[in-house]
Amino acid sequence: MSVTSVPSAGARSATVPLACSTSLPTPSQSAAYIASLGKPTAAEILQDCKDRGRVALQPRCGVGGHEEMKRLLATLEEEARPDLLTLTIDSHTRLKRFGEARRTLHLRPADLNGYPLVAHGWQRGRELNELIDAPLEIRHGSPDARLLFDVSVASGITSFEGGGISYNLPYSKAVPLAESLTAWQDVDRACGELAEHGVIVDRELFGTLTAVLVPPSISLAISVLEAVLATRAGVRCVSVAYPQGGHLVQDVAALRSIPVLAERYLPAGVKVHAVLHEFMGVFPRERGNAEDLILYGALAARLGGASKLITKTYQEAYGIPDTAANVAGLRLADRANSPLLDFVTVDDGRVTEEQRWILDEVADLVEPLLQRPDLIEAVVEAFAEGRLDIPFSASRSARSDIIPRRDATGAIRYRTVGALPFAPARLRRNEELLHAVDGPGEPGIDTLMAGLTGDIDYFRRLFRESEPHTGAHAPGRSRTAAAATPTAPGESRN
Amino acid sequence: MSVTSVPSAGARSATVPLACSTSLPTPSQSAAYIASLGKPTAAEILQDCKDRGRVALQPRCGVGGHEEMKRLLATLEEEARPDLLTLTIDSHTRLKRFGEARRTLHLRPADLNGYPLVAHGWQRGRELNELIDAPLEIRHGSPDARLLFDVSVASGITSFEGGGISYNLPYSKAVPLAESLTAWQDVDRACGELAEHGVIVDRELFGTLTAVLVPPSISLAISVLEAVLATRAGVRCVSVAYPQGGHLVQDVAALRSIPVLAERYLPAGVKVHAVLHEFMGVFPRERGNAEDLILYGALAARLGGASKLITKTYQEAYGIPDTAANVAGLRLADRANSPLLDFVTVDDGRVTEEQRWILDEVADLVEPLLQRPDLIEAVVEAFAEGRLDIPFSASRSARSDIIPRRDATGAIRYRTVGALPFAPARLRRNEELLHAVDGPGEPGIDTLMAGLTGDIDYFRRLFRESEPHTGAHAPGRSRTAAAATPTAPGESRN
Amino acid sequence: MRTLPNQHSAPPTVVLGVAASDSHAVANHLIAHSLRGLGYHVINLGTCTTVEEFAEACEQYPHAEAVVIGSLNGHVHEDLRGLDQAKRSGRITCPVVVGGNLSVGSHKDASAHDRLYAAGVDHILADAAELPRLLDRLRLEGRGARLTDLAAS
Amino acid sequence: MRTLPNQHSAPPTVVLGVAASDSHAVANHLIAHSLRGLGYHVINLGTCTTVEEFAEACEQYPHAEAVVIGSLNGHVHEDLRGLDQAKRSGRITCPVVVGGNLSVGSHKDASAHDRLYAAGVDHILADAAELPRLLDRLRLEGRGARLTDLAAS
Ligand code: B12
Ligand code: B12
Repeated sequence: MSVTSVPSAGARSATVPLACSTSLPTPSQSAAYIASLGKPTAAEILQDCKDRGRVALQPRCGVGGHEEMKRLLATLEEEARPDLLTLTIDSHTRLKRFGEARRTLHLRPADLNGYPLVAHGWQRGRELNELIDAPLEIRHGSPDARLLFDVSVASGITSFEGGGISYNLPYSKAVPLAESLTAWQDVDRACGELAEHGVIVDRELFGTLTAVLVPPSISLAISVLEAVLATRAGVRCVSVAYPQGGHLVQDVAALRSIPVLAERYLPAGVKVHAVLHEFMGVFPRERGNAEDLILYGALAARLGGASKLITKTYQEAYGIPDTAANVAGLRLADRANSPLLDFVTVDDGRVTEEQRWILDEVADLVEPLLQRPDLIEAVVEAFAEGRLDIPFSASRSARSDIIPRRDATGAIRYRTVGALPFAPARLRRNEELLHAVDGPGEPGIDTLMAGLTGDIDYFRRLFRESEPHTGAHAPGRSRTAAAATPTAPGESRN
Repeated sequence: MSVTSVPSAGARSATVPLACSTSLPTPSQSAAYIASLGKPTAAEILQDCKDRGRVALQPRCGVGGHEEMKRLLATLEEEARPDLLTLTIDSHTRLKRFGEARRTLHLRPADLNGYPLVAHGWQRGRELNELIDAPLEIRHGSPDARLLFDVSVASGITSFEGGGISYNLPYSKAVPLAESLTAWQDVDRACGELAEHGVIVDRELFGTLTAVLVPPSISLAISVLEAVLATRAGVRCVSVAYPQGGHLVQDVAALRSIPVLAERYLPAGVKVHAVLHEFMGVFPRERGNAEDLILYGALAARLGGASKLITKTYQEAYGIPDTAANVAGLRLADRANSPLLDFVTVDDGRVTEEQRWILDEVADLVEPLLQRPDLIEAVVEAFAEGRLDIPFSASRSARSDIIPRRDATGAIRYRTVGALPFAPARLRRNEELLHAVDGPGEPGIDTLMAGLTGDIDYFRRLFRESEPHTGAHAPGRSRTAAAATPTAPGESRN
Repeated sequence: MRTLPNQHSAPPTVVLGVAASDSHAVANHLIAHSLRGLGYHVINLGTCTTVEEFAEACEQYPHAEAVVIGSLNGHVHEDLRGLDQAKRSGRITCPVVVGGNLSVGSHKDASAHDRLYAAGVDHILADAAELPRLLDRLRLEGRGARLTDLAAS
Repeated sequence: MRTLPNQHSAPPTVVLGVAASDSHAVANHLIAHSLRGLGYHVINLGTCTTVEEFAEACEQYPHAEAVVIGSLNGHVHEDLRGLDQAKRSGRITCPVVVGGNLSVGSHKDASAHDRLYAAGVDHILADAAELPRLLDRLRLEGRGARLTDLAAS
């Protein structure tokens, strides 16, 4: 079944030229095309890497023009041989502003922050797919991705990111959760149908959410809910993405929690992969510092047993990276796959302790909902009542009552839990851990804002980039002089 | 005193146009020039880095033409900000083949494998020095470096590599040790004189020797002897270079031995720095593998507490690197200075154990000699009798009776000790450790040669580069597939 | 904390939001918080706000001192199409301030700013921290302008 | 182990060495070892060997089947200046084989080999492992040549 052919999609697809959607191949035609491609699917690559203990690498990459996109993919593959490649979709397309995407594409393709696949059409998608050896994933941020999904499948693309929560709350203002959850249920059902045609689509869940100071249990709880919905709808391969927060023990604990959660909450037989996004918050601006963080992220992925790592570049703080920077980011991250680094380990005792708390918090959040007969309804209600929540929501559908902070070691905790249904033990631990940072009780709004800003700018501060009159323009020697002691930034502590 | 003005140098300098040597400034003029430069000396940078816990970075770099050399230094400084920069001298100049150096410089400067400083002259040396912020070191390989030293000092260069043993045995065939030791005594005395003029020259000893499978105790013993000679002659700042052998615990133990040896055998007040050379043997050919090794080396330097690291590039296996590769090598190595890597540690128990054996072996080698009234004479005798020796000597002055091998963990041991005066406990340990590799007793010549070749090609084998029909031309995915298990190459074991 | 000069009068109003195709929320949350902390009445339209929504808010809050628009995703040019028209038709009368990351790519040049000025933007800031000072200046200039209006009438 | 066909006759002789400005010793040690293992009589002149030294060795061992020269440091062109002359003047009569790293820099092209052939080198090998096969071939050809000489006399 093609998602765009279901009746409920009618109203939406009115905004799209008919020619485009009617000419789409059927799922069985797409399945045959995919089989004929003779390249591995994303799910196969992920399983292969997981079996070999290699962290698969994948860049973000998307530019507006088709020829430019071809060049970008071909160069990335030639120079860095990532295990998987990406079509990052522009933000007009994500929000179904297809007209704006098309206009910009025709007037100034370089003004697009991604590849407008729907505007280009599935034939061009196939052209991209055939150009390269690595399987492609569509990375976007569409609350309603049904048309995009159909075009992707028609292009022979075997990995598709998103979810009804994770591609709504960070990515739009006014799309009701019930709507995005239903739209994604259609996508997931289509994956189920494709599986019957022999094509396993890797469905990656965007646990990264709003990316900035996302507490691990929030990220993982939402992924669990999306994964349960997806597998119930027929999805057979789930990648659970988690954003590097920057505290090694916490990040490793979160990654290592993913197989445990899968075991606990997902049907047997579903393939589940842990995915790490290299640091998703405010990036350092100096190349060396950014590269330190990139390597650190890649090591976290290795130590956490991730199947895949989504890479960043040293240009992250500035804008969409150029190809050379993207290649450099992939190459650097690949060092963490080095067979020479087996001696690099993490304190397993601390990881286990942290992991226990994460799993308990996730249980507090998801278990009451999983018992409900209608999980979509339960999720919508929970967000409305603040029993689920995310910080810094772009959407009105989440309250953003929870306020994250970093504790004295840099781990992300809850300063304010809002209405999250955490057991008292969890609340006490959070309070204790943040006690050292702001003192007891609720801090004043000024202290809170200053502290929060410091936590957001954590790595820039750690590298002393954001101190007044400190050499943001004097890399190398001088910066390292300042950053020799890797302590958390004193300013935002007490 | 200028080295080239001493009478003993007369015969030698006849091969050089007089104009060049007579126009050299006096040491006190050079000292005044160095003071006027207003840039830190190499010794100051090293001390600063040591104090800050940063590993100073320094590339190898040298091309024939002057303008090309200027561009090379300027680009390296601009793009990678190494803490120190190098003039690598071409091999004609090293061997006082000044005529050949000059001819090649005029006919085809790109045919030179380094910068012929003597042919260019000290005025150009000053021009290079003034072009860049970082202090320069002369890296060469001259059994008799007196003229080169004088030109270097006249150029205002404050760091000079070499030694009467370490720049003879690996670098020439027929220069008698007594000759090179005396020539280097002149250089060291000149450093003493410069110190009286207020200029501390960093004298780096080339413990790397023949670079391939050099047992740590050989490298360190020879450096101790050279350091004792140097400090007796007036040198105040000594850098002891040690070549990464590729076994982390052994390399860290060797580096951490350097301050202990300094404490034990050198006069108080002399500044001593540990320097690591990134792997000096046969380099992997694929970029990713070479880069894994580069990062591994840089981490060894950090963990071993080195003051400085001499970097390599991913082009090492192919030839003298281009500038971009050199920049990339520096940048990658700098990641090991990351404040985010404090969690990376080494098994201190194993390091201490290894270090104890290294120190004992060094003591066996050097203590009998240090008691002799004439240390130069003692050294010459010891090499003649095989009580000192190096593997794969280029020179007839060493027997190369010792045969190194890697043990089952990859550490470098002695298969054959020749006439080295090791105590029985040391011999027993070496035998035991190699037992696992070749079985008991002396292996046949075939086994030995096959094993030795495997040990020389250690990293190419570890990365499965040298297997027949394995993708030397298929980097990325496929190579890592093969190299997922970082065990020592099974073929050369039993 | 810096506060407004005339706390006794009605708090000054600003209309705040993020451009139409852009869902980056963090800076928007922080700017709203900090302006409120400084005593502003902030009409925060949040992320993904079209020019039409900004114009409607201006009509609803005619005393708004400025429209403050963030954009990080590089799409600000397309997203502000129609701003010029909204100003010319008198739907938006107060100054329009834009800040964030104003073009696609890591290599920036001045042309992005030129294009924005041409499209009806009055002020461009690099850092949200500069916002209070600019708003103060605009208020002074605005008062000056109003005085001039009075004198001329 | 591969061995020579005619072990009963006097072992074949090769003159081995490393070019004049070049002190890389490892390959030289290993090649000497392995040729000896194969039954060769190896006159190893070691590192830093000038053309003059090679020529003298050839005069001293007139039956040498080949002069085998290694060079890694990129200086082989300057280091072999005079080889042509030594051959023309009859001081070196056997084939000259060169191997190693034959130019400066990481980007190689064919011109380095052309220059060496022009300078009097007869054979260039990439890998020392190919040496025994080449020496076998040269011996066969050499014997062929001698037979021809006999027939002509
Ligand atoms: C977190 C983040 C996200 C999160 C956002 C979550 C959320 N809903 O808020 C997620 C992961 C969802 C995300 C998504 C996307 N992102 Co984003 N994201 C970031 C990131 C890492 C940090 C942004 C942030 O929160 N900073 C914290 C705040 C406090 O700082 P700030 O936003 O920079 O704001 C400062 C200034 O910009 C300025 N400022 C900001 N707003 C305003 C407003 C005014 C009026 C003024 C005066 C000043 C001002 O002042 C602030 C303080 O100094 C940046 C890269 C970085 N900086 O490290 C990329 C980045 C902004 N994102 C980028 C892009 C392109 C996207 C996507 C379009 C995906 C894509 N194609 O790659 C989607 C957005 C989809 C959409 N519809 O818009 C690009 C922009 C590229 C460009 N312009 O060339 C960046 C730079 C990353 C990159 N290098 O590619 N992103
Ligand atoms: C060890 C080493 C050294 C040691 C040598 C110790 C010693 N005395 O033997 C030290 C540290 C002293 C050294 C010094 C220098 N080195 Co060095 N060294 C190396 C290194 C790391 C390994 C060489 C080695 O021993 N290999 C092991 C043997 C078994 O392999 P091999 O030599 O490659 O030989 C194989 C083939 O080349 C071939 N082959 C070799 N010889 C012969 C001969 C014949 C007849 C045949 C048929 C084949 C053949 O077959 C062998 C088996 O496959 C190489 C880089 C690398 N490969 O990783 C650089 C390298 C060879 N060195 C190089 C240079 C330039 C130098 C210096 C000139 C310093 C400088 N300017 O940088 C000095 C030499 C000074 C002088 N007067 O010559 C360059 C050559 C550059 C170029 N051609 O563009 C290299 C490639 C490093 C680099 N990337 O810059 N070096």
